[in-house]
Parts: sequence; structure tokens; C-alpha cells
Amino acid sequence: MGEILIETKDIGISFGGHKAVNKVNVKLEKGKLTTILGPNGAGKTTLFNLISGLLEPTEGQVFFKGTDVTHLSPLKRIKMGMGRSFQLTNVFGALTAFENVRLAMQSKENIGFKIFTDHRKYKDLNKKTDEILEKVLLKDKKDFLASELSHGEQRKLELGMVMALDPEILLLDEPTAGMAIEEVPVMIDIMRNIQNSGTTIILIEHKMDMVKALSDKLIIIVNGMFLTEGDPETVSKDPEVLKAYLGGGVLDELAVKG
Amino acid sequence: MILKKDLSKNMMIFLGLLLAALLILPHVSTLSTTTLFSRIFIMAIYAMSYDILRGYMGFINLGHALFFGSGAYIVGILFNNIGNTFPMFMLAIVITLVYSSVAAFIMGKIVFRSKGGGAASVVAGAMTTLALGEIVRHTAERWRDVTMGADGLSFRIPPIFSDRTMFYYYALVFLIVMTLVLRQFINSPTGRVLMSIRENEQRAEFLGFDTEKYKLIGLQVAGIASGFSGVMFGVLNRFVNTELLTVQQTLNALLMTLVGGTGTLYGAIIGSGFVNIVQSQLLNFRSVHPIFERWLLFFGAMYVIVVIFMPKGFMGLYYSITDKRKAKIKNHAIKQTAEK
Amino acid sequence: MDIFVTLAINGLAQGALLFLLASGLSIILGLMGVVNFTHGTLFIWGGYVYIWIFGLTGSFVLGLLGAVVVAFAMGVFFEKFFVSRVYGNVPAQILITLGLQVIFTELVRVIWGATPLSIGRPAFLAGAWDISGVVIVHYRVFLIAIGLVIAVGIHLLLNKTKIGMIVRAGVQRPDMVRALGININTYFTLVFAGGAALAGLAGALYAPLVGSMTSTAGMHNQVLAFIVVVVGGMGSFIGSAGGSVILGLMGSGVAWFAPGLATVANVGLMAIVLAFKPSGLFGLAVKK
Amino acid sequence: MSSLLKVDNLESYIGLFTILHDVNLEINKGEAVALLGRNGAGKTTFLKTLMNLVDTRSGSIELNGKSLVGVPTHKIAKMGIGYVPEDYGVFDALTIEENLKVAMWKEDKETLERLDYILELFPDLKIAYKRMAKTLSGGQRQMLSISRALVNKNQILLIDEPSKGLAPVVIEKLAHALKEISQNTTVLLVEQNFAMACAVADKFFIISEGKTVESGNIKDLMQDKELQNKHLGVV
Amino acid sequence: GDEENTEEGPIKIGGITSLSGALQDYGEQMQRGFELGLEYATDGTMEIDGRPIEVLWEDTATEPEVARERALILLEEENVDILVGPASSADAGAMLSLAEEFETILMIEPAAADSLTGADWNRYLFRTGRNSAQDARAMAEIITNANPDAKVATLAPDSAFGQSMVAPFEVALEEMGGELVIQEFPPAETTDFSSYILRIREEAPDYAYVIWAGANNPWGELMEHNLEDYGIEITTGAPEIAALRMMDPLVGMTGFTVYYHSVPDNEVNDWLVDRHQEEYDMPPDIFTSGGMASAIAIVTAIEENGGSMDTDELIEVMRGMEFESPTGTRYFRSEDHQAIQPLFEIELTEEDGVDHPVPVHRRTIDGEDIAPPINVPDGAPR
Ligand SMILES: Nc1ncnc2c1ncn2[C@@H]1O[C@H](COP(=O)(O)OP(=O)(O)OP(=O)(O)O)[C@@H](O)[C@H]1O
Ligand SMILES: Nc1ncnc2c1ncn2[C@@H]1O[C@H](COP(=O)(O)OP(=O)(O)OP(=O)(O)O)[C@@H](O)[C@H]1O
Ligand SMILES: [Mg+2]
Ligand SMILES: [Mg+2]
Repeated sequence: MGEILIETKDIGISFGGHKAVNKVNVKLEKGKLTTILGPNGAGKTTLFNLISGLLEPTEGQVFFKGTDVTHLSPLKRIKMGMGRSFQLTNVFGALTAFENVRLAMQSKENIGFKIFTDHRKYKDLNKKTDEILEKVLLKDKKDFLASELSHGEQRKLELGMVMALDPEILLLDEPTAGMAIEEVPVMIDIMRNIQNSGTTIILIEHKMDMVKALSDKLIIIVNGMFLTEGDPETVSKDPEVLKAYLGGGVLDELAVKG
Repeated sequence: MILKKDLSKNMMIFLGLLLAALLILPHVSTLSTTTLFSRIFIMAIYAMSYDILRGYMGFINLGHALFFGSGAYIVGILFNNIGNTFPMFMLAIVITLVYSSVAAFIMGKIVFRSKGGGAASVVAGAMTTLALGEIVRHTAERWRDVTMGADGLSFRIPPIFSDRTMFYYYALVFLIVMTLVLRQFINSPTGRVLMSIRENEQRAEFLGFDTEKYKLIGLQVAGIASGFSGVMFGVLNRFVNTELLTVQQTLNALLMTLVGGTGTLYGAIIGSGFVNIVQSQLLNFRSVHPIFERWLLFFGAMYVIVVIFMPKGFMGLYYSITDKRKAKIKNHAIKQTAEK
Repeated sequence: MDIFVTLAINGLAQGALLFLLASGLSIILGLMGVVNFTHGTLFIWGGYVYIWIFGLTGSFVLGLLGAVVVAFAMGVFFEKFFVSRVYGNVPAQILITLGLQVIFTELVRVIWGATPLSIGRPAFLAGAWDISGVVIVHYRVFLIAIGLVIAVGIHLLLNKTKIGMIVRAGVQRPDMVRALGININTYFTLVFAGGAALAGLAGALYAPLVGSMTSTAGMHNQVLAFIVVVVGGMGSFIGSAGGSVILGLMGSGVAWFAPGLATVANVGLMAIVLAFKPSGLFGLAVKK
Repeated sequence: MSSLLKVDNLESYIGLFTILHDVNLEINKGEAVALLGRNGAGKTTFLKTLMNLVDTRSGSIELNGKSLVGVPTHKIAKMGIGYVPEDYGVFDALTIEENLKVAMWKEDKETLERLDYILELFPDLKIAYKRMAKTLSGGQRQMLSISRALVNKNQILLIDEPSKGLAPVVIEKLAHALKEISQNTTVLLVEQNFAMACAVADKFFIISEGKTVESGNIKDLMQDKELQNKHLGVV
Repeated sequence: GDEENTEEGPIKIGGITSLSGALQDYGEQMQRGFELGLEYATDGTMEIDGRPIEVLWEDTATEPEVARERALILLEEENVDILVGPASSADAGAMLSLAEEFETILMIEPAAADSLTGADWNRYLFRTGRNSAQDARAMAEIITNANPDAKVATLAPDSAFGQSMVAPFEVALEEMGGELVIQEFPPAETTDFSSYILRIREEAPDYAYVIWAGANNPWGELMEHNLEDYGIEITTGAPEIAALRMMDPLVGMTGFTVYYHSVPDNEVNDWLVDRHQEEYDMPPDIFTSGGMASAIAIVTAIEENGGSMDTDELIEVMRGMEFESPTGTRYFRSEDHQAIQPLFEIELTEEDGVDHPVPVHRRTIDGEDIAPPINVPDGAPR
């Protein structure tokens, strides 16, 4: 096994009586693309929230690069090199697409609290922003307010923002939900490139084609508990996984029958 | 300066003419008009400081008057108790700077404790600041030996300020300088982060911005600007009472920014001009027709009309014209994406 | 000892008055999320209409009824033509309602003059019991009773019918509520007007308590209502009731033990509550 | 079969932007129709225009021969349209139960039976029945949103990307259910998941650049790789 | 005080007071009184030595900044010779420096804060109205007159107004041999006075001096707590008629008043009552009387100055000048320009056909006996 970037130890959280995540132990390797799979409500997003610090666990610990970050604020974890996207689209509605990405870039460049220099002076920042918008297919819409974008376009913007952040490890929560099928290959490309540039990606995704094409490892979570893990091929044939998550692939049959 | 890039040629000419007009104004108008304009300039800064909070940070501060009123008190108390000299004025500026930033820091620490968006938290913030503002007002009211409470503190000012025409120019310079400074602040990286916080604080935090710090800075800058305008207001009026610390005083700022257009900075200047001139005109109309003895009816109607017919204020009207041009380009872009 | 009993009873009665004052706002601010600065105006209109009708008819009940009806009608007018345009936009709400407040307060002066009008309590509610030094004023007991009736009534109305949930849903996603086939505008109008009517009732009940009504009484009472709602917890009607009682008792206590703090006690409490529990004292307890 | 929904030369706009330029389509009673197209093509805007959540500039929309243009949204809904918006439109501050209650027009036996059926379909909702909707996971929100549209007896369902965020098993179940529902209720489905679309719909329309550009039988589209490529990019 | 204006054209008086806002009522009364006062003092001609008098009214809206701005318009654009008003002490405070700057007399009426003719005094300020200290001394005088070593409690709102009424009272009372045993300051908006009243009851003073202006008042509660049974006598200054209407429970009380239309007995007042009744169909009120007094003072001064409007001369003339008023003769004390005037001891009685307790004259308190201390700053230019 390669270097472990993130490790959870018996991490868990309960809301009232409900254990959304229950003693989960995962090790996320550097440089690998790991996909977390599980039925709706399994606790995937909650696990992300625990790792990224949006929620504090009721039990267990999170380690990031060997440091115990369990009680660190999200901000500190981000500064340490963690980045995440959100399942429900979460962009700055009244700012332009460009500004959305530029802000992420600004944060990454760590310009700090400059209160009397003009933001437009940072030319290379603007250039890099344009590049990213081009990558996520939003070049033409850079002057649109984020709220004027269609849902799929907002998902792309969201992706652009985390790319600009260029973190060491990237937690992506269903980045392609609602994206046009035609663009899935582009997204796969983008993610491959990110990965190749040395970023570790952790993905939550329901699109199996994409998952199989990209993942080095799958982790299956059901009912808040770790079920199994392994390489995509093996895991996607696991009968338990089929039952709990994948179903029988009847969709295609249905379609054929009409 | 980037100013050049931002302004079209027509705009530059317009601003040049406006400045020229303002420069000769005192020589062609009555003293009371000159004073009205001094007041407009000073209130414009107060309103701009409010717009930083409201328009750029999305934070409704119902205690904002505490900075403004305190600035006026600081200068008044110094003049009254130590001496009405220019050095005391400078001292007042320094004390106001320190006081405002400390007060803003404390206010921020209390108000920004609870994070998150939603109408409920906007209201919670508004009510917390209202409470803080009221506490300051009550403190001033109780500290009667020094502040004279609601009856007010009248004081003498240094001779250098006593010429109204000269003071008009000071106020104008003050306005121009503060506008440039605040503008620069809005355009700074920090200013941009504030806008992102307004849109979605949680997201800003997950982009790696320490949102609380940024908000504190924003509040401090606004507080200081407001405090400075309070100092100038005190010198203009040579009088200060607890009225300057009331919620009503804060709401005046809100009104001015809304009339001018929130989140536009310059809107506050237009708003200050409009509101102050309307109020003064309505009082002038008393002698025209007795119905204007009930001028408050019209003043109230102005609030309502502005919100209904000019929800984005005067600057909003202006932008909607430029927007139409932009819209064309965007419509084009919609097609282009679709074609790909 | 008798002093403390007197203070406790007065505190409760004060709580009842605060509750009446805040109940309308609790609905409008808490449920609809509208920062309504016309509350104070509706309150004084209630008081003036009561005095006017009471003067004409001599009937306490007709006076109250008149106040409620007029305030309700004003509420419909405010909501339909003004407030309905600014849902979700707090600053615009503040300004538009403030404008209406200025206009309608000035109208009070035009109609009834700026001079405070005095008004006595109806004969059957005048007077007090003095039980060995403990003074219990009839009218205050009456206020407690009315407060209870209103609290229970509105609570049932909001919880046993769909009104409460529809309005809460409509505040968050008016478009979606409409897309479910509900005419949310009518709900908003009725609920706003209902809140307005309660403000009017509060004004009508307040006038006989303090013995007069004046056009300047609105602003202070309005701020007080805001404080009650925020301290109790926005969005929780019962929270407002709890907040009222706490503020009422605190008022008595502070006035006795630390009268120097009386002027800031309410806002001070609000600041503390908001700083440590922004959802208000009863914000969570009630809404599980 | 009689036409249920008929749209002609529809043009609609948001603020200063014209989004739909020329949309034409006709749906008959009892059909299940998929509306396809790339991101930003105008699918969502079309559904919103039907609900009068987006303004129509010109053209006509008729449901059972009655024009919908300019009719208030709530009245349109009451004509028997169930709507599942793209962003779920869940009421966060209400419980699951309340979300469903708000949606119900009446609480008669039939409605309650439908409710049982729904909760059977999405057991997740049943478990979380008394919980605030803001605590739901992404997929559960989608389930709730769909359920809300199903509790009433509708003539037509407008569903914007139902498969988004749902696990494959659930998509499967949903597809079955929609297929079943489409026996009695007309379904208009916006989908990016082609398999799902094919599983549910009989007919399709493709929107591009705010215009309807293709239509036909979905089986033909399944065969016609070229057409798929041109408008959907499916490989 | 513009020189060019002195001999030709009308005499311009700027009336600036609260015609809207919180003190609108006071302002309007004063306005009426002032106009009637001019009529009286000029025998209906509205002229002095053949020069017509023109009064320009401005509304302060009861806001100091507005007051200042409107005053500036009067002074600068209208070139008024003299300013009169306002109702609110804060409005007055904001205008003080303008009087000095424009070297124009500001005749303060009815704003009552002591500082206006005290710490903040300048040579252009005159006040026809009484100040808080005069009220305080009248009250102290009445109490000690009845009970030379009375123990007294005060109940006043926790505001500039309340404090400024109690502070001079304490001084005056002590000076006259009484003792102020407890001071209660409920917030101005209080609707539940019980704690404060109970504390007073515990202290068992001989008198409770209640100072209250405002709609929510303690009268009812004071009665409910039966202070009389505990040997505590309630006393206060009888206010304007609107406020008297709320004082039904206090019938029988002894106190003082500045003015009530049936209290003073002199021909100015007789004229005022008749004329006011004729014009407005109601009796004049406190601030009407004040307004009239200020008008008479101004006319008297100009006449004594031979019709000249020269400010310095007027100031000289007015120092020590006696003038008539509806409450009797007053004079401007030359040290601080405060009008020294009589106040009245009264008793509230019920009267048929009147909707409020009527103050009945018991005794006139000589102005000299209640002259307030002089607090003009030492170095102030005279
Ligand atoms: N605050 C909360 N209170 C109670 N339950 C919660 C809360 N937050 C989440 N849950 C529950 O915890 C479970 C896990 O939710 P989570 O969002 O992690 O699911 P998920 O695996 O991301 O699902 P999906 O694929 O649908 O997004 C769900 O059943 C959800 O309803
Ligand atoms: N509020 C708005 N203001 C301006 N333009 C908008 C607005 N909403 C959407 N648009 C534009 O309208 C076009 C169509 O958007 P729509 O949401 O209907 O697309 P869609 O087909 O549903 O796409 P997706 O598959 O991404 O959901 C897009 O180009 C978008 O930029
Ligand atoms: Mg999830
Ligand atoms: Mg869409």
C-alpha cells in the first residue's frame, strides 16, 4: 500500500438515535482514485462531512497526513490541502462564473488580507482562471452569473472551483449528477488529468460506467457501515453489493421490452 | 490607477463636470444650500459604510449608528472638555479610529458567532446589532455628566472649521478621499471575498477563506468610515445628542443605500443627496401648501415608492440600461454553447 | 413576602401584555419571516380605534372588535399591495414597512391629533384586590386570561391545520408551493392580516391598561415585540409565549433588584440570548 | 388518442434572456414521453414555462384544449399536473410528513392509499417520516420530491431528471413504478440517463438551443446512433 | 440682527418649533400663543412703530439636525431679526451656536433644560419659559411650606428630562429644609410601576413627588397601591390639559402649575382665554401661554428700543426688562437672561362638565422665591 493520506478510525456520528455513520475505518491512499459507493442514505455524504470537518464525529478519529484532525475546523483542513465539492450545488449565485473560479484561485494563491490593492492586478490569476473555465466547458459563459447557469452548468462550475483550489486531496460528491451524458467522457478526462497531476481523488458517484472507468478502488458503505472494499471488477460482482446497491441491471431489459 | 480603466470617456467627462459644478456651488448658492450639501457629503460616507455591510457583506446591521454617533460624541466631548483646537480634531480622528475598530471587533465577535445563512440568521444578526446599538445609546444616555443625554451636547469648534464655505470644501475632499478608499477596499481581494461570503458563507469557508476574519475586517472598515463621518457630522452641527445613536439613525443609512442602490457603493452618494434634498424640500413646501405640514406622509411614501418602483435604486436604473447591452452578448453565448 | 407575590403577579401580567403585543409579530416574523415595522402602527391604530368606538358606544367588546377589524383590514392592505412584493428581502421589508409606519402614524395624528387620548378601564374591569398588601389589579388578571386564550387558540390553529406548514413551506419555496396547487398568496395575506389583527387587539387592550394612547407609542412597543419574539425563538409561537413570561418576570425582578438596569434589561437579555443561543430560548425545544 | 398537452411555437424568457425560441410538441393521453437535450438546452426552462414559473412571450400551451398561458401556477397545478423540479424543491423546515401533507389536495382514502404505495416504494422516507427534510441525503430528497408529485391524482407528471442522485437499485425501482404509473397518467420526463429514459418512455422530443429539433418513437432513437450522437452525444 | 434690515421692511421673526414629530402638540400650542401674543401686544395692528411684523414658521420635526438646518435657512436666507422657539431642548441645543454665529437673539420657549441658560449659555440666548430648576424650586417650596422638614420621594422617568427635573429639586429641597429620601427612575416606557412604587412605600416618605410626561403613566398604579393609607401624599406639577385627562385618580392632590387657564388672575390672561376660545373654540393651554409671553417680550423689547432691531441694543434693553404675560409680570434676569416668573400652588378638583381634574388656585408663588441658581460659565462673553 502506498502512503495513506486520510484515515478514519472507528469514525461515527449519530443524529438522535440514528447512526448515520457507524464505526467506519477507511484508508485513502495517495495518488489513487477511490470511489465510495452505497445506497441512498448510506452515509457517504456524511462521511465526507466528517472528513472535511463540516460535522464533528460523535466517536472515532480522522487523520489527515498523519495528523489527528478530528477537532480541527474545516478551514484548517482546507489549509492543509483538503478540498471538497458539494452534492447539492453550492456556488456564489450573484457572482459571475469567472469570479466564482477566480475566488477559488485567490484562495489557493493565498493572497491574504490585502485590503487596498485591486484584485484585477493579479493577471496570471485571471489567466489561470480562464484556463480552468475552458477545461470545464464554461468558457463562453464566463460572464454569466452563476444563478443564470443551467443545473448541469452549475455542476461544471462547482468542479472548476475545486480544480482551481488545487488541493492535495479532492473529495467530490457526485460531481456529474445532472450533467449531460455526452459530457461524462470529458469529465472522466478532467478527473484523470487531475489525478495525473498528483492529486488524490475521492469520489462519490452513482454512475457505474464512470466509476468503473476511473476508480482504482471501491469502498462500499451500507447503512452507515463499511461493507467491503476492493478493485472495481471484483466488488461490482459481489452479490451483497448487487443486492444492496446495484440491483439486477433490469433497466436495460425494461427498455428493450418497452 | 485602475480608475481610468473602469470609467468610460463619457463618464469621465460627466464626473469632471460634476466636480466643477460642486466646486463653484458655494459661490453661487446660499449658505444653507452649501450646508445642506456638506451634510449630503458627510451622510454619503455614512451611507457608503453601510453599503459595505449591507450591499457587499449581506449583513444587516441595525446598530450601525453606534459608530456614527460615537464619532460625533468623541469630537464633541474632546472639544468641550479639552479645547476646541485642530489638534483635538486630529486626536478625535485617532480615537475614533481606535474606538470604531475595537467596537466593530467586539460587535463582530458577538454577531458572527453564529454562522450560516437563511432569513432567520439575517434577522438574528439584525436584532443582535440592534441590541448592541441600544446598549451603547443607553450608556450614552446614562453618562449624562459628559454626554448630556437626549438634551444633547453643544460645543464650539476650532476656528478653522467655522467658515461654512471652507467646511464645504473639506467635506467634499473628505467624500472624495473616502470614496476612493472604500472603492479600493471593495475591489481588493478582501472585498471580493466579502461578496462571496454574502452569497454563500459556507462555500466561501470551504474555498479556504477564514470568513469570520474577513467579516471582522469588513465590519471594521465600515465602522471606521462611519465613525469618521460621525466626527465630521459633529463638527458640522456643533451639537450631538443620543438621537445620533438611535435605530432611526441606522435606518436612515439603510434608506439612503436602498434609494441609491445597494451593493453599488456610489449609490449611497446619490441616495444621500436624494433623501436629504427631498426632506429639506418637503419642509420648504410647508409654505407652499398646508398639506406639506404633514410632510411625513410624503416622506413615508418615498420609502414605499422607492422599494416598489426602484427596487435596485438609482444605480439599478442606470445598470439596467447597461445590462441590456450585456444581455445581448450573453444571449449570443447561450446559443453558442448550445451549438457545440 | 407580600412584595414578592405582588411582583410575581405583576410580572406574569406584564408577560401577558408582552405576549399580546408580540403574538402578531410572532406570526409575521416567526412564521413568515417578514420584518414588519408596521407592527407598532397597527398597535396604535388598534388603540385609537378602540378609544374611538368605546367613546361612541361605551362597549368594551365592540371597541375590541372594531380594533381587530380595522387592523385586519390594514393588514390585508399592507400585504396585498406592499409586503407581498418583498418576501425574502429583509432590507426591502424593513424599508417598505417603515414607510407605511411613518405614513400611518402620521395619519393617526391627522385624524386624532398628536395629543395623547386618555381612556379609562371599563367599569367591570376597574379596580383591584388588596389582600394584605398584595395588590392584584383586575385588569391585569383579565390580560393574563386573554393571553392564555389567544396562546392556546393560535397554537391550535397553527398545529391542527395545514396553515402553519403551508406558510412555512411558502416562505422557503413559494414557487414550489404554487406548483403543488396552493394559492400561497392568499395564505400570506390572511396570515399577515391575522398578525396585524393581533397587533390591533394588543393596542386596544393596552390603552385601558396605561390609561391612554398616543401616536408615539408604536415604536417602543414594536421593538419590545421584536425582542420577545427573538428571545423566545423565531418561528415558535409557544416560544414567544415563553419569552413573554420570562421577559415579564425579569422586568419585575430587575425593577426591584437593579432598577438602574431596567432600561437596558430587555435588549441586554436579547443580546445575550442571541450571542449564546441564536435560535432563541425556546427555538429548539418546541420544534423537534 | 386525444391530445392532452399541445405546445406551439413557444417562446419564453427570464429577465432579459430569451431561453426558449421555438418549442413545439404534442403529447397524447397515456403516453410516456422523454424530453432530451444537452446541458443548457432549455429542458428545465420548458417545464417551468408549462407551470408558468417562467414567463411566456409568445406561442401557445394547451392542456385538454385549455390555454395555460398566463394562468397562475397554482391553478395550473390544480388542473392535474404533478411537478418534480430539478432542484427537488423540498421544504427544508418541514418534516417529511408535512412535506407530503402540504402536497395533498385532499386526505381521502384514495390519496392515503397512494401514500402507502409511495412509502412502500421509498422505504427511506418511511423511516425518516417525522424528521425535518433538511436532514435528508441527496437521494432521499429526490425521492421526497417525486413522492410529493405522486400523492395526488394527476393527469400528467412533469419530472425533471428523476434519476439524478439515485442509486442504481432505486432507479430501477423508480423506472418500474413510472412505467406502471404511465398506464393511467401521462408522464413527461426530462432525463440525462438514457437507459432510464428508454425504460420509461415511448416517445421522445429533443430540445436544442431552445428549440424542439427532433421527435419520434424512442425505440427508433435507440437504434439511430447517428441521431443520438448529434443531439445527445451518446456513444 | 442684520444692520441693513434695521430701518426699512417688516420686522422678521423666525418661529422655529416642533410642528411635527414627538412634541408637535407643544409646538402648535406655542405657535398659536405666539401669534395671539403679537396681536395682543400690538393691539391687533401687527405692527411696531409702523413696521409690520412678519413671522416665518419652520418645523424642527423634533430632530436637532433638522432644527439646525431650518434655523440656518431662517437666519441666512430669510434674514430674520429674531428667532423664537423651540419645544425640544435638544433642538434648542443644536441651535445655540447659530444664534451666536449670526449674532441673532434666540428667544427660547418652551424648551426647559437648565443648561440652555446655564452651562451652554451665550449672550444671544433669552428664555421666556421657565426652566426645570424653577419647577423644582416651586415644588420644594410648596412641600416645605406645608411641612417644613418633609421627607420626600421622587418618581421620574429615567431620561434627560426626568433627571434634569430631579437634580435641581434635590438641591432646592435640601436648601429649604426638607430631605429627599429616595429617588426612583423607571424607564420612560414603563407600564408596570409596582416595583418602584413598592420601594417608595417601604421608605415611607411624607410626599411622593411624581414627575411624569408621556402616555403611559403611573397615576393609576399609584392609586391602586393605596399610598395614602401609608401616609404618603402624592404631588406633582399639573401638566397640559391632555395630560390632566389621565390624572382622574389624583383629584384632591396639591401641587404646582405653570399655567392653567383659570388659575392666573390678570387681564392678559383674561384676554388670552377669551380670544383663544373665540379663535379655536377651546381654552388656551400651558404652551399657549408661554408662546404669548414670548411674543409680548419681543414686542416690549423692540418698543423699548425705539423700534430698532439692533441686536446689541436689544440685548441691553432686555437685560432686566419687565414684561407682561398670562401668568403675571416676568423679567429677564440680566445675568443669565432667564425669565423670572411666578408659578402657582394648586389643588386638583373635580368639576362638572370638565373631562379632567381642574387645578384650582391656592397661592401664587412669587418668581423671586423660586429664582433658579445662576450657572452661566465664568468666562462667557457678555
Ligand atoms: N442532521 C441529521 N439528522 C438526522 N439524520 C440525518 C442527518 N443528516 C443526515 N441524516 C441521515 O443520515 C443518513 C446518511 O445521509 P447521507 O447524506 O450521508 O447519505 P448519502 O450516502 O450521501 O446518500 P445519497 O446518495 O442519497 O446522497 C441518511 O439517512 C440521512 O437521512
Ligand atoms: N435565471 C436565468 N437567467 C438567465 N439565463 C438563464 C437562467 N436560467 C437558465 N438560464 C439559461 O437558460 C438556458 C437553459 O437552461 P435550462 O436550465 O433550461 O437548461 P437544461 O436544459 O435544463 O440544462 P441542464 O441539463 O443543465 O439542466 C441555459 O443556457 C441557461 O444559461
Ligand atoms: Mg450524498
Ligand atoms: Mg435542467
